[in-house]
Amino acid sequence: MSWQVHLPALVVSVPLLGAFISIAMVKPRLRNLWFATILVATTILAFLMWRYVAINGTLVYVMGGERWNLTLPSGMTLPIRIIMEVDAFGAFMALAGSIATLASGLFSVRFLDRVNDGNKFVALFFLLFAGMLGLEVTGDFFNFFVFLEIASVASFGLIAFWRDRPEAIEASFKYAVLSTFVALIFLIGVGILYGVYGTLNMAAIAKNMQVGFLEKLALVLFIVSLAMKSGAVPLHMWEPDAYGQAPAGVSCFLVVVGQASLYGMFRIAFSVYGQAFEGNVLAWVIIVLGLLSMFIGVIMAVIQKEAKRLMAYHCISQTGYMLMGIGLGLLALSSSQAMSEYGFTAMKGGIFHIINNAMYKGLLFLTAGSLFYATGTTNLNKLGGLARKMPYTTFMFAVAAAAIAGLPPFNGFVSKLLIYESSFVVHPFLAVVAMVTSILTLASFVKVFQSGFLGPSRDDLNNVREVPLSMVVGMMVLCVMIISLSMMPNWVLANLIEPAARDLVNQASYIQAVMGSGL
Amino acid sequence: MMDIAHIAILLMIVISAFFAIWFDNLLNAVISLCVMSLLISLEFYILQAPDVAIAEAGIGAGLTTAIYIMALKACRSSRWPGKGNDKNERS
Amino acid sequence: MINNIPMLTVGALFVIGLYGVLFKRNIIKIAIAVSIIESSTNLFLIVLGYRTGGSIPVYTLAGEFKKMVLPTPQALTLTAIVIGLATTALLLTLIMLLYKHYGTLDVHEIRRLRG
Amino acid sequence: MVLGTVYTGFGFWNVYAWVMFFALGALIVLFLRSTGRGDYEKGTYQDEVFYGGNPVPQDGEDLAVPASSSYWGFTKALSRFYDVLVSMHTGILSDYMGILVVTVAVISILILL
Repeated sequence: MSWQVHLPALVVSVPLLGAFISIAMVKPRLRNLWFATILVATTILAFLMWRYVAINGTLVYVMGGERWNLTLPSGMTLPIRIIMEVDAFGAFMALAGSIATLASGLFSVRFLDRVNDGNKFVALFFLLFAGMLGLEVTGDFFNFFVFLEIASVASFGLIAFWRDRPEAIEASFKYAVLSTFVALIFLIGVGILYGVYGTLNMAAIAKNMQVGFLEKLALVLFIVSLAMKSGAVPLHMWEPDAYGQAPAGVSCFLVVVGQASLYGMFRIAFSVYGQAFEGNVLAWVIIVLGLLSMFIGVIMAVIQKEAKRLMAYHCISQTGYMLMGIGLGLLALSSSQAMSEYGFTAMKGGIFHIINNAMYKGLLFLTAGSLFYATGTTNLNKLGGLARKMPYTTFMFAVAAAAIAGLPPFNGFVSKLLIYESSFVVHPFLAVVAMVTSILTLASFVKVFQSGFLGPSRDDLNNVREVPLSMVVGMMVLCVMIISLSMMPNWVLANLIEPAARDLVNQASYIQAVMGSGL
Repeated sequence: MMDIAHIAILLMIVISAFFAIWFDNLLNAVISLCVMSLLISLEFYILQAPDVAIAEAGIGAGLTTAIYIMALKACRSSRWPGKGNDKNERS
Repeated sequence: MINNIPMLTVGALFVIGLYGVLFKRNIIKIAIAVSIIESSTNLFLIVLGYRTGGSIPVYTLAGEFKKMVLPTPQALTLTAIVIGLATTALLLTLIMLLYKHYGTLDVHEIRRLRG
Repeated sequence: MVLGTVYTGFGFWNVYAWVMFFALGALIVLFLRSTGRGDYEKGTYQDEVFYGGNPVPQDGEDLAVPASSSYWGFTKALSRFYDVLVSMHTGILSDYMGILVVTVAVISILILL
């Protein structure tokens, strides 16, 4: 048995270790070193986990034991232990999430010099990292709830990190109340499933799933709570507040944390319920949530004046693409013909969009952060003519904006193309909404580019200069990722996206990996 | 007999929760919440969960109430200087 | 019949808490309402694991009883109580900071972020 | 040219064709630029901004179009729609909770029935 089977536990425990030790770090330089080391180490672990899963198939890890179940003398087996289950989709999410986190962490290193309690920032950051990765590797409902709460509590702290700004506190408070309520709803759903099946193991529940009234009720609670956590319209109201007020590095990070909730939603919809849930209602609910998120998110973004708030609204609309893409896959789940006709393409688009969004949305938040670092404001009315003073930032912004708007050579275009063409088969209206959203996205980023970077230089911004090197490196990580995703769409689709989509669709293999042929 | 006590406790839980929301005086509301937590821990004991009952009595009734009261005190006295410290200023 | 009364209590607590979150204007009251919903969830989990006539799920204490209540929901509830304490403490910290900045506890006046 | 080609099941798309297209465009731009006038000199009257014959403001702030003015016509035309949307985002926590509860109700009606 190679050490690599312990990877699911390691990716969660290394950031947790980082969190608890970073509180004790006295010297800022040492702390920064520790911060970067743990970030890089976790990213490498996530990469190794992805590679292991790609080679050896679904990885099941049992906490504190060899086997996940207990056989009683009477011959009955009970699933009792805490398990972690990583299939290609989970590993893919963890990889995408940790790359974006690495970039936002590197970006935040210099930001830490400006604050007094940087240790707390680092600790919360790692706690959020551990929570996010935990969501993506766990195979157990209650653990999912615990990691959801770890991530929530850490993100309340990070959003309110500038605690002398009233708006930051306000945003954090609103998010805290909504998120606590939603987590309790999720817990009630877990309780209902436990009451019916007597187990918390996702695969064991999926194996015995008979969809009745109680299971549907639990499903509603799961869908609503995770849709709220990922910021789908009409539950998105906290998101522009929170993303707009958090420190820029954290906003970039919160994007991937939101996607982890999205991961949970798809995991529950596909792997736990799957084909046991008859009818298309669930798929259409997810698709309509996606449509609403896309359109309302972008239409609100056009009129924003604050750069980060505008980007936060875009985050909502990009979430809509993922919901729609994977919702279309869910729609096609019950018939293999529809799956090969449009479902699988739509899912590839949706999953590709997840990694694309993590990269370019993260990069956009980081450029907004460097605007804030350099000028002290992100209000677009007060900016202008920065292209000559901040050439690197301008270049990164242009790349990210072109990618998010889906301009051809960039990666955003590929995933959007896959979604357009497959949604057109289902109903042309879906494709039209997706395209209009894309156009409005371009329009609003042209606005940011025009008023932030172009135009004559202003007197009050005369002594602005380019941000420090570590911030540029943080942005560069994401920029290189965007360009390589754009230049190698084949490789990415074949090696990253397709295994993930296949594992998500294939409910039987998810159950098989844990349960074997037993029970 | 046991059943009647059980039902009485459940009823009192609901009533104290109602009062926790209904009281306008925040201190009374917090004390009502504390009573509710204590009764819930008693209910946990009746439902054969003594360890959870201890945790609920200690954390739910004790610590949480303490935090609430600290928050109430802080909200009465801490304001930015210059804005006045009178608690009757707001309602 | 008697077994359903705890469930009804759970429902009543949830509704009371929901009413508080939706219609109370004081943010400390909203925090109290969230706490009530939390308690209702904890009670729900414990009631879920209860079996009529069951005994404490500790082997040495069970005595000659044949039936035990389910131990897993109790473990879950312990975790949930601790998580609840953490979120309540954070909520109250945020409320204190909000009061410091805004000088009010009225949720209708804490709305600088909109649109 | 299989490399970089994405088949969507309905058509295909090639990234390198586009990159070459852009490179070609860039070459044409460079060519056009090279045919420009050679007698341009920095620091002379040729550098001056033409501002409709008016005196040019010193600070760029007076020249720039503020972000809140961009897409003015678009927002004006859709102002009724925008009024509804903006008034949805009240900033009041209770309203957000209300929307959450209503969403739970709507989705449970859809899924349970």
